[in-house]
Amino acid sequence: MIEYVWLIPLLPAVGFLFNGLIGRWYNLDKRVVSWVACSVLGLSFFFSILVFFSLLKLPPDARAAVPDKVLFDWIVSGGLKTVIGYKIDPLSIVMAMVVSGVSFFIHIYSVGYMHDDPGFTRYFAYLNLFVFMMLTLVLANNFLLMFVGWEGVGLCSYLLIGFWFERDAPANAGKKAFVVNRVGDFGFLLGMFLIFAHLGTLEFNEVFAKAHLLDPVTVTMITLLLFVGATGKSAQIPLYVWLPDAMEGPTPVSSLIHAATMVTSGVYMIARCHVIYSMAPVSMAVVAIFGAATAIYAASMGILQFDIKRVLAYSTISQLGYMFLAVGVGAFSAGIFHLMTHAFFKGLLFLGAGSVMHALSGELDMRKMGGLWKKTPITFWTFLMATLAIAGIPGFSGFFSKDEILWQAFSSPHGHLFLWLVGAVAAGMTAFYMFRLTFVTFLGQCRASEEVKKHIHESPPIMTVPLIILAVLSVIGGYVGIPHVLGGRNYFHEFLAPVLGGLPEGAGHASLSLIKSAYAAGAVEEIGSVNWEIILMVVSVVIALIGISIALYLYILKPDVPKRLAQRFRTLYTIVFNKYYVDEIYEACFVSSAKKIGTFFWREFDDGVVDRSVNLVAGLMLWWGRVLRKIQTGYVQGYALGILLGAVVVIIFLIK
Amino acid sequence: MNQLGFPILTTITFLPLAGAILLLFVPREREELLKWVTLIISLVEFVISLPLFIYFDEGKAGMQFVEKVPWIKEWGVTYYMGVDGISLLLILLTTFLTVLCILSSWRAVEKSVKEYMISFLFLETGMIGAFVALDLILFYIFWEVMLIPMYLIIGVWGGPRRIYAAIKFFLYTMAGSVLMLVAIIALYFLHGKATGVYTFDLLKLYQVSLPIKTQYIMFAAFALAFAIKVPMFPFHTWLPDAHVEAPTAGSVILAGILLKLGTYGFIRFAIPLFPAAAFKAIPVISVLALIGIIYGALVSMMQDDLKKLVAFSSVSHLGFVMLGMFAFNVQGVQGSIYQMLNHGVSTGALFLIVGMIYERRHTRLIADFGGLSRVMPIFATFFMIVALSSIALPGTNGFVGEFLILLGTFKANPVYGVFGATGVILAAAYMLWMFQRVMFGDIKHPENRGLKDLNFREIVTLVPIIIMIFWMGIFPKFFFKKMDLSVQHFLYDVKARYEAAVTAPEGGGFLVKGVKGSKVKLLIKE
Amino acid sequence: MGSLFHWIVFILTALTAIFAAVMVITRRNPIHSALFLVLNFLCIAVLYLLLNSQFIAIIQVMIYAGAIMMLVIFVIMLLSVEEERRTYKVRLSPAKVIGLVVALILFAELVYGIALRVLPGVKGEFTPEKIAQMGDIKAVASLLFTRFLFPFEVASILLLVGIIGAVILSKKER
Amino acid sequence: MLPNVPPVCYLIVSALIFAIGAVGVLIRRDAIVIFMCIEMMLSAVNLSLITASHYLDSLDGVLMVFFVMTVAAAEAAVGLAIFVLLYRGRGTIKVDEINLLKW
Repeated sequence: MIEYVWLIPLLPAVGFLFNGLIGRWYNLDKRVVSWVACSVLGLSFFFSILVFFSLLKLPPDARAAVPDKVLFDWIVSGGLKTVIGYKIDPLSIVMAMVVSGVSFFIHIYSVGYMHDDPGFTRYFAYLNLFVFMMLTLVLANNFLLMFVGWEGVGLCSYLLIGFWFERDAPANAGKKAFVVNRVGDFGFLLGMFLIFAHLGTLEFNEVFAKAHLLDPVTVTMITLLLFVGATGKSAQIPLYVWLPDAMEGPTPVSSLIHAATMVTSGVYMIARCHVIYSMAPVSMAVVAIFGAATAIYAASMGILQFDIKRVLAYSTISQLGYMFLAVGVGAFSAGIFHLMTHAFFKGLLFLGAGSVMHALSGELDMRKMGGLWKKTPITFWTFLMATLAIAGIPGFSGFFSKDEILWQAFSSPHGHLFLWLVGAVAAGMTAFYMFRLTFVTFLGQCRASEEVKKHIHESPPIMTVPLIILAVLSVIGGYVGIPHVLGGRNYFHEFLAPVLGGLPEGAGHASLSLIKSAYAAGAVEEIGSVNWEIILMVVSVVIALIGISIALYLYILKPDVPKRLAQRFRTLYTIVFNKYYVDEIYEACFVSSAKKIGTFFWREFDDGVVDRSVNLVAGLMLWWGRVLRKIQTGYVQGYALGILLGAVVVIIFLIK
Repeated sequence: MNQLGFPILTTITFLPLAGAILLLFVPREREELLKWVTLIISLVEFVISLPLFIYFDEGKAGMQFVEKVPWIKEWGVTYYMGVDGISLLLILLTTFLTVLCILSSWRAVEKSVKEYMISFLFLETGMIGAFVALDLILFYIFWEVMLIPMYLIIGVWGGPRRIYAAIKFFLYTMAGSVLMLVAIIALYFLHGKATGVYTFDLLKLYQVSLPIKTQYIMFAAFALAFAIKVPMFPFHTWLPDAHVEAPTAGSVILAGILLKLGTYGFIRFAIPLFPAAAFKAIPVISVLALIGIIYGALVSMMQDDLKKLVAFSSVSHLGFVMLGMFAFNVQGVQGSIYQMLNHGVSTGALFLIVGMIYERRHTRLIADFGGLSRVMPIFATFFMIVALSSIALPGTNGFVGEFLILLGTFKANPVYGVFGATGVILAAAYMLWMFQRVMFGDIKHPENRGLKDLNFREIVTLVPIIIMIFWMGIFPKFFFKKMDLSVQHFLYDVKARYEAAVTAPEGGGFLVKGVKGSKVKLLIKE
Repeated sequence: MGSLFHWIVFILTALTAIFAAVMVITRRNPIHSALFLVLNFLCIAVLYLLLNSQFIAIIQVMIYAGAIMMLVIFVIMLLSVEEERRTYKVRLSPAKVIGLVVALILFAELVYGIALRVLPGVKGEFTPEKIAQMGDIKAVASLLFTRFLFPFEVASILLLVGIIGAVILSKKER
Repeated sequence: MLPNVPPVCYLIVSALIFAIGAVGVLIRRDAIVIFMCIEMMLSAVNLSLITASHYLDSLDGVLMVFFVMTVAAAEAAVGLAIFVLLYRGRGTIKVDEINLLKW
């Protein structure tokens, strides 16, 4: 079965070609289009499960050593030999399953959501293309093919964000996403160049086998450059700015691309390259710090937003920060674990938001919502599941993955108490704003206009069924990775272990120095036989609960408090509400200065200097001509004299 | 004589000329007939050029399909043609694009159809001849011959400032090539003095190794001629003018083929003839190329005229070509050659596309468009694919070339590589911004509401390009294997001779004994 | 033979020719100039005879002195070109002075080139005896139709073009 | 016994006539006279060609003269036609009143 792994990405590509060419050309019926689009995805999902099981049948050590499935040579030039080839190992197949599975459900959901859109066929073509690219990314067996997927998903993101291109905002957002991603890709490219320059190959297996030949500085540079790529794709500081704007796209797209799959590819990439990352402690620290910083920073912005999708967007950025924190402290499988659970619950949250919008005729401002839970019960309950999951309430998937990250942040040799602290605070903030969102949207009074109110309705089954499935996954998804301390076996880690290695040294029993520093910081009071993991778990749950309670207090019990608080801390509020003015700063620093430089180069330099000097030479010739033509009097005898003079001169030479 | 047993190179070089003569006998009133005849000739030409690709032996590095006949014996001028892996693909690009250009001129050309078609076929002869010529005089003739029809195409069928643009194009190029002619003649005498054989045979002239100072002067002369044609950074200002004024097909050929002759000139003439100077010139050329990449992109971003935007993007793209070529490693040079093809295909397509909306709206100002995606979905799809190819999205042809160039450059000199890679970001910025302003948003101008989508002929024009974009992007090996050995041989040869030149005593060569730098002037004078 | 005779004839005709030439450029009336030019041509024809080129001498008389001068005089009559006015004193404009000086220099150069240097040359095969034996015209003709056939044909085309050109130019426009 | 007339003499005569013709071209105003001067210069050149031909025992010079005469004839036909045309158009053939070639 493993031989047929290429079918997994190929099927969506077929769907794309069918819908994109035949579907659009012949204006096929929506049913045909949606059937084709969904069934290729379903098949793709089915094949990834088959491959997964065939992989499972192998002994654990053999799982990571399955030979790559090479289709054909791609770019071959001198020492460079790249192929179109797929790598089958636990990591890639987990990713493939997550991607194709979530995509499949979101495709089904989209059939309902996009039903009345005139661009229905185009939408599904793009969506299929996206899945193809994403699967290429996760299944690639070399950096270059991964980069194909990497840029390919960026393209689809661009196309889908700008799906409603008639309005300026989506078009702008799409362009912004693409360009910002390109900045990241720039880093990725350079990282690849560096790898190739030093190792002479881009094949994952060879690179990782030869990685020990690299000197520490090079490794650090490579990993940092690749991380630049990851910050772009996965919306980390400083390149996160495109993701909130990306919410201009259709909601299922936000769900699929900008929450569940594409944005996590940075995490996947680092996990895939964990061999070289492990060799570069500095880079690891950088990744962890950026991850933690993004987690808390984005969470802070999420708190004050009113646009339901933007809250989710910032939440996504923040959660991605967690994943980076995880891989940064060396807990690669924890990162992937969170990636998976996040795909379930964040995908679900977005779909839920879509369902809300569907009910409210496209309303996005949560101030105009409220009290929806009675009218849209399925949406509400599934949304609540996801919220609980993301808040890290025990029993839900998010709890397991998030807690593991926090624990690793604290205990891993790459970890630090400070990282844990940031993570924990961010978790509290997450719980707060997610519940704020849920409360304001679904509870309380309905603040929608009368016109809208009349039409509030639950979404059709084609949309709610995916919601339910994802809700189930959000709840149970975590049980594949129950930590040892809670008596689980952590199958997830075991499965990934052949690729990513076991848990880092020291996991489960934090090193003494860390505990000491924790003690010094006053976070813990006694050192003893207490299981630190349990304590930290409890602490983070408590923090989450505190967050939830504040949300409950502020938005259900005393709804007027937030306004007063906003009045009180006006400056702070304005700054945070305006997202720290980062967009404006970027605009001023990069966009408008680039435009100014461009204009300057064009008007002043190109026209004024370069072209002018060219024309100056021509002008000089003209001037000479103007002077010299005075000789041309038009009198024949003048010319005859000239001829004679010439003859005289020539004869001088002849008789010399 | 060659693999095919008949003079295929002469055939494909002069078939268009024969076609042009044939056109003389078609009455000028029968415009449809004229167009069809031209189209068929160019199609036949394309078909005839295919065996070149098929029968080209990729196991050989040297020239193939060689034809060598003495021409002017007294001066050592031969009618010497041959193809290697470097020129092979460019010839195919020429025949390929010419067909599309003829198709695209179907409605665009309204006056003097006959003369237009004749000019075009004549131009094709010039371009192919320049690619296959292996004798410097023969090359020079074709090189100059190309200018005339192009001059006419811009000057007669161009836009409002066509005369200015045509003359600027002509004189600027001419100024460079005259210097090259001087250098050619000087080279001829230097070689003759050194070996006693007076010849313009390129492959024989490769063998001469000149003192380094002489090489500098000669390289500068050649490089200037080609740099103007490419065009490299400070010599680029004729390009936007020429493009803006030229008719669509003229722009396509100008961008697609004529500019490539500049880069091809470097790789075929300037570098192998003067390897030591070329190696010493790496910093200069690379920095100019980098400036071209970034500068071209930034200026392109701010353009309000579509054609000018594409023209400046050409400056940027050709900066990549030059950068890769002067990396002097396999990846860089192969990428560079590949990028020449890519640029021909995708920028050619961009000009076709701009031409298509120009035909409908008679304006090229970006501000006059907006929201075209709604009324012209097929057009939007084509435009999108071509734009993506132009910004080197993986999976399209542009990526393969740009990636290899940057990889090669990075290997040779990481700093150049880093700066070059910024072009990737800027390319996305200007291309997508332009695309957004033209295709997305609301329809602001009511004239745009009634625009017709592409007709059958236009689709037929663009589909081959789209196929090529993906074919070259996904199966590049198909093309690479043809040029692989030639490129490796080129690099080996150039490097060996460079090392011989720098290690030789007194910087002199092994063939030109007793000719030192100081005597050069005298020799040239004689 | 007859060296003295040669000398006498040469000196006389040469002086006459030079005199005629001077008259050509100094006579105000073009008709006079033309007549002196005929004289000049005739003198030169005599010199040709002295140089043993009877054929060329004959053509010189027929074509130059005859046909071409006829044409010139005919045109002068046709256009009734008036005399250059007598009141017009020899106005020595700077251009004319320069012209005179340059012509003098030219003459000096030519004399220097001719007289003060040994004239190089390769002897040909047509000795006077041979020419005398086969006849001048026959010798010329044999060369004209063998070695110089191509220029001969070109010359005929040239004449044709000249005729056509003259006809078209002087044709009255409608 | 006097020596034969040396070629130099002929050549000097030829040079003198040529120079005189040149002076005429430069100082006369009447196009027809200028034309005649040119014819005179041509025949002066012919003289030196014949001289060279005679003293070198060759007929090449003779043939050259033959062709020069052909050209002169053609030139006369066309040139005079041009004068006629010029006179018709401008009423004069004074070269200092005709400066159509002026920039």
